[in-house]
Amino acid sequence: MLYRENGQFKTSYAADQQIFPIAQDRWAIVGLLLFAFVGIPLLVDEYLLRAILIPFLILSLAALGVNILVGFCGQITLGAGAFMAVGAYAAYNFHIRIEGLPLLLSFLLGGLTAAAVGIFFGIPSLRVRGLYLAVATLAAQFFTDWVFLRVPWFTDNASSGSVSVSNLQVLGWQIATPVDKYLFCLGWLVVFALLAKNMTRSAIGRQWMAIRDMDVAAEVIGIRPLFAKLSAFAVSSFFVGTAGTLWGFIHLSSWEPAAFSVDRSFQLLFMVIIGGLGSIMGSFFGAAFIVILPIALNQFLPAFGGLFGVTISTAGVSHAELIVFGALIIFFLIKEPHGIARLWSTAKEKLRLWPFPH
Amino acid sequence: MSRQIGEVILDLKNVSLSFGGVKALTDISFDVREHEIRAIIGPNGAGKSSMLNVINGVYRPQQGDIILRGRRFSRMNPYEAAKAGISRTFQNIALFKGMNVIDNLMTGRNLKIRSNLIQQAFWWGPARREELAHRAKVEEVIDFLEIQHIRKTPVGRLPYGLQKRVDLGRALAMEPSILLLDEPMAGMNVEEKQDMCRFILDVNDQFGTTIVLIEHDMAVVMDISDRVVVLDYGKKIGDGAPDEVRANPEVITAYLGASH
Amino acid sequence: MPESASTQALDTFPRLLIHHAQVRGSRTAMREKDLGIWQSWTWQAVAEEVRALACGLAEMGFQRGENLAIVGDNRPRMYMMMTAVQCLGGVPLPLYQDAVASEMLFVLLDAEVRFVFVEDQEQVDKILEIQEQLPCLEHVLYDDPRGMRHYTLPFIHDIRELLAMGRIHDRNHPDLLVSEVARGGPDDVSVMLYTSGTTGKPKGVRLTHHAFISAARGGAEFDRLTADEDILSYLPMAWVGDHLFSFAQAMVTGFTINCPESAETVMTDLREIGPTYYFAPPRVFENLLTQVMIRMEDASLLKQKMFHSFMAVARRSGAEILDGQPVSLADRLLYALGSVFVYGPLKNVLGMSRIRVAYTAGAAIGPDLFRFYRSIGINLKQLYGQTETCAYVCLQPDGEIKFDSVGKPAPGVEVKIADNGEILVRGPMLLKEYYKRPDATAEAINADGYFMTGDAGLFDDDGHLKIIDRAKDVGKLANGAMYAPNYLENKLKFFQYIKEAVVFGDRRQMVCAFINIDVGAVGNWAERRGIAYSGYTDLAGKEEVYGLIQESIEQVNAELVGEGTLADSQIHRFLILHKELDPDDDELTRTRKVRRNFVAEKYAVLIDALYAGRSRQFIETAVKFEDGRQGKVAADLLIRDVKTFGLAGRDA
Amino acid sequence: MGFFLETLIGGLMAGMLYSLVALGFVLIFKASGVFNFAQGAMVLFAALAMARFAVWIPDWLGIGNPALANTLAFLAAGALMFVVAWLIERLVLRHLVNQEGATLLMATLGIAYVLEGVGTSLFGSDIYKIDVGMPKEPVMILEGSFEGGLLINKEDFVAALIAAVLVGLLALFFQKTATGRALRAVADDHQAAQSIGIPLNRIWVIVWCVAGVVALVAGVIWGSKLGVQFSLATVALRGLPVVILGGLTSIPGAIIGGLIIGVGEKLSEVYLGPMIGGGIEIWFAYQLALVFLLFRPQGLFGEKIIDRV
Repeated sequence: MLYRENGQFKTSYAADQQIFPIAQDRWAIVGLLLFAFVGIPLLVDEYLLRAILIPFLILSLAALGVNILVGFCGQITLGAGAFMAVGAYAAYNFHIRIEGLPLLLSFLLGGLTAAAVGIFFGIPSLRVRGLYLAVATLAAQFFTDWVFLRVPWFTDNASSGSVSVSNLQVLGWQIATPVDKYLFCLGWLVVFALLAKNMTRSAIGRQWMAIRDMDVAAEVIGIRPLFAKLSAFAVSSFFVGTAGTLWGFIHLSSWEPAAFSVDRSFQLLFMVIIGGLGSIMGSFFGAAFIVILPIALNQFLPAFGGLFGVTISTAGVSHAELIVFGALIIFFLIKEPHGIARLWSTAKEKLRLWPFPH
Repeated sequence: MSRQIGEVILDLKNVSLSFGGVKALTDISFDVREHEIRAIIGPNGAGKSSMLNVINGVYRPQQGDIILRGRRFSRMNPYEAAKAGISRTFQNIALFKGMNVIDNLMTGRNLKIRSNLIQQAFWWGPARREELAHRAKVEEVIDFLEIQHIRKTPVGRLPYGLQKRVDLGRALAMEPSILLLDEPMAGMNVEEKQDMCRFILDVNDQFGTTIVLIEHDMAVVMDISDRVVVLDYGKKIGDGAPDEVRANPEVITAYLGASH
Repeated sequence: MPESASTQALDTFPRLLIHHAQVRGSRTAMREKDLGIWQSWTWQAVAEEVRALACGLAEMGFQRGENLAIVGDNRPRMYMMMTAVQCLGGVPLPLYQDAVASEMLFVLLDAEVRFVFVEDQEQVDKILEIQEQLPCLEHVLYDDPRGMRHYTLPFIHDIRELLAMGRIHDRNHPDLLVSEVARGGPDDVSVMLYTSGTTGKPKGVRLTHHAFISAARGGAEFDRLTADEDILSYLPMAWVGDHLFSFAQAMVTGFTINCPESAETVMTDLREIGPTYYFAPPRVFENLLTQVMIRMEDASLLKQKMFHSFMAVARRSGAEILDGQPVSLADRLLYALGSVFVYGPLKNVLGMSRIRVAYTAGAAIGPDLFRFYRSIGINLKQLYGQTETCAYVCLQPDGEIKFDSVGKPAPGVEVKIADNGEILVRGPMLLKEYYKRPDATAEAINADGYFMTGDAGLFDDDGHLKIIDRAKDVGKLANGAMYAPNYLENKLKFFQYIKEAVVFGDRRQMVCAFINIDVGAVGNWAERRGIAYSGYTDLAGKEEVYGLIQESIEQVNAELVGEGTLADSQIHRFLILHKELDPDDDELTRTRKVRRNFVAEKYAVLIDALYAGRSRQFIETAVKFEDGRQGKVAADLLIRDVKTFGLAGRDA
Repeated sequence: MGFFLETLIGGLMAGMLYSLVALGFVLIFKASGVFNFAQGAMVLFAALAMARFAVWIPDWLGIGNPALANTLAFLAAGALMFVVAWLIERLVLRHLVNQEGATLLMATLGIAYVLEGVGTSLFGSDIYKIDVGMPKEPVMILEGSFEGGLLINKEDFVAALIAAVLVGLLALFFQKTATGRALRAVADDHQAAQSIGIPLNRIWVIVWCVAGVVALVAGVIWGSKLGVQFSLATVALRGLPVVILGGLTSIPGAIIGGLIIGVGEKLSEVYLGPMIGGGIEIWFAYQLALVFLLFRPQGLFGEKIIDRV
């Protein structure tokens, strides 16, 4: 309905292959970014930033990573949390052990370490598929849990692996206030989202998807499963790892291994399922959904119960949360395996064809 | 015809293959000459598909050699085969359902991609240039197969006949020197079959591609192929020009035997 | 192209091309959707390629004044070839690409064609089919090399050879083309188009540079066309309409022509380009509308409701708003809303968002159809013209659109009505001659230089020309008033309930009509009213149906009153035939035109009954069924009188 | 030496319980190709039900006799598990027929969440005790053969015994009964099974019921050992490596795997643990499984997977 595509013809492949081929979309995204960078800092209060927006941004980044592995390359993982942990603690070590190492650098190094670990735990994927692989990734999860809990060296001898960082500076920019943190994460996310998009729309992305859709055929046309899968693990873990560093350094600023438990892994997996497997967009939808849902439930369930004279305890709410999550997962797997992203794109198609149904 | 058949480029020697005791191929030998269209026929379960899968290394034969342009592979693997210029289509179409036609064909260009992951991530000079260059190549294939109108349709939504065509397209995008076709016309209606025949002949003729195809439809095979191998229960029972093969009593019985 | 040439007046197409290459050399002249994107040629590039083509032709011995046949879909190089030929003072001769070999044979022979330029293998094969019968044929050039590898015949050449040859030749004789273009003049023939004469063999219509340029210029000024227009060139190049819009006007104004990728993709290509200037025969618009309606069927009820209610608004006020006539504020607001929810998106999916001017011609267009497009804000207009007049006689001026007229005489055109009602036109756009047919030429152009269109028409009070019929079909009523059967029949057929109509009245007191109802439409109507019926014959006999048709006819009568001399042609009596007129029974031609005389004889009884004023008439007719069996249909037909207006005393 | 044997036996007994959980996995996977991540949640759910019913039922019916109360509670909990099984088949599996393993796995994750949520909101989330009167005090055996003899925890012993019995019963059930054979048929080939008229859906319900019972038993045992608490849900995670080790489709595999893991954990904990900070059971089991994956993806007893083109 809002689309006017007449005259938007492409005279070069470059124009035809750009990320947003339709002008209206380009405007929309520009507007969105402007609002995110300028509007929100002006309008939104600290609580919202701390409780929703910053977690949303960081988890989106992690979800992107998970989506690359699960959604694009079809390799299921239940160990995402582990790689967040690796990222966070690795960055922590670089941060404290190497004097004057720029923060950005230690973040990236954290990510790279995660990538390395990711590759290692990805090796089984060359032999096994589906749930067997899930087990392998779980192994990673439990191993890292243990390492950061029990091996003091990694946590600078902090008891039970709880560490903390303070006065973060990036290129002289003191990241103190929630707004700073928000902007930093936003900037980081935008860049990484762009990288992710670029990879998924070029050769490497096609390799991943080929492996996902039909691995035998992929091999026959000259795609090396080894490279495709391990690169997916590496990139994914890198994204997740950096997300971990942001989560630790920026969001929590003091944390312990529990912050990256197996529950986190599941949470991330759910994000990509609900948000949309194999869709960059989807990662954001999923993250937003899972960040907002609990808060929404907290707000509305008691009130809702009130209507029927039922008082719902906070415990009750958290139980309800479990139920709702579980139910949603099942719902999406059954009804819309491609998640919110698919709903979104169908809606968009409808708008483009409006007033026709198809 | 301007094309002339050349030297032997692919030679299979005494290939035997079995799955956990079940013999799929027993001591099969035949050769393929450059630029020719070579058919493998035989009743169901004769081991035709297994034969192709051996040629491009999806299956590893227990015995036998594959000699490709004088290079000897005791066990080919799909990646090696692809690098050596062998591409193939699949009997039960093995397209990448999650991608549209262009991307499916682009995967066929994979071996020719030089840029690395980092460059691609930043959509940076070489990566970008390559993308555009390969897109141009892919568009030529699209044009060749006359599938312009479905260029951006997800392959999952395509009717069977068109999927087959895209499958061929993906193989062609590799610019192969040897093309393996696994029942390219299975389940097609007459006019789809005619189109497919035309494309196969055009490919062989315009690009000089050597073609090894498996096909059920005897009529088609006899029309388009230069030489035919006949398999039955994993054994070779005939080999030669279509007419010889047609005359071969063993072949006839095999087919009669298969057709009740 | 040679600079010096540009100093000459812009009175031939080659000179126009040179001109554009200089003033807007880097602007896009042509686009073609190929290999997934819109490949583009700048005017400079076009000029270069045309030069190469021309030189190549010269090298191959192409002679001034000879004809070169062009066969293929709309492709840039096909258009370029036209100019290339013109550069050498030759005459491009585009043929219908879908014609079968035997149909081409006559034209190729008649035009003594030595050079043929075809699009692809398919066309080459056609030519080879008839090659022995073409003594003059010397060279066949093809554009698309696909599948041509084994065509080793010496006289078949890839156009690329020609281009290469041309470039070399050009290096050796750099000034040849300059002089050739200089030698050409405005009164040289610029193109030859064959008209498929309804009777006899097709005639080659020879049109000069001057004719087409003035026609193009006139039209362009009339609609204030600029060099920024985009047009989609998808109609046969052999059709005068395409030559005017996609070639002549592009050459005159310097706008961009866009060639679709293939027949299947025209709709998508149309959406992508979104032309600002559009030309299509009525059937195209009709198909589009039907598609719209069909696709809306599947929409959700809510959507359908919204669609139809807004379309109602559009019908009420859309066209008026487009013509800048006063419309109530409420409607304006509703219409604004409508353009957000319906008209805008609809135009977008139809590829018509950017259209500034759209024309239709070639046949009568139904008022509802016409109104639909105008009401959603597309400036669709009608024009009138023939091959012999460069499709340029009358145009509808913006803001003065009438559904039943073809507008006012175009700039530089004189139109007058002969006393037999035939339309005569004079002006610069007239044909030079019919090729090798002085007799026909003499017949067509009268002593004082008027071309006889063969159409009958009349001017209404605002000076708009109204085409009513083929002149030869026009007769007179007993009282001498003009009587135009096809005109009446068309009027009737515009009603959805009426499928066919045959009117009688030549040299008679009054006009009477046979009606064929449209089973589909009337059937629905009947069902909605719970009228049961067993088939066509039964339905056709129903009183209610007669009532329905009568209303329509009376409406026609009411219109006729306002149309001067046609007022006498009001329909006094009618009956609904008991069977559908059918080509299998020779009542219609294969193209579904009524065979008036045959029908008149076959149903003489009914005609008598009509004029004898009877109120019923029994009839039995033999029919052929699909399976070829013979059968009989019998019925006792009602005959109805119809209210007529204005002129008292003659009511039956 | 004695100490070693003690740990060994301890490991074997713990392993027996793992086998029990693993059995739950294997049953369901065999019959429906579903890798049931919710097994742990089922254990928790069952244990919670058992624990609460054991308290509530006496109140309602005013029964004094703990044995009777426990029996009733056990039956009630069992019934509840049947209902759960039925619901799962109805609401989830039915709609996911012929989906790939990964999807089903994720679905069971969803089920796990729902079960935990429902369980805790029905029965509360405090820590409960289950007392089915298992002997607590340890016993000395084989004092003759070693000095000091072997100290065995009776409870473990009983638990292991029960587990062993159950395992035996299930094995029998699979080999001998008609349903068992039907189950095996289904496991081998869904389409085929259906074509010879085996009602898939009913089979699935049955399997999930059986798994439910297994979960219940496991729940009771663990519950009475460690008390019923949320962490019970993680026993599934403990069982996972076991099945990988034993092979997803093999009942003996589950048993042997359980024992190996059990023993492996204990030994590693006791002998390796101290060197590297302890608390290594979980990941040790997983690394063991991982190593196995690399060298024998189908596990000890699983069938080899050949993918054809």
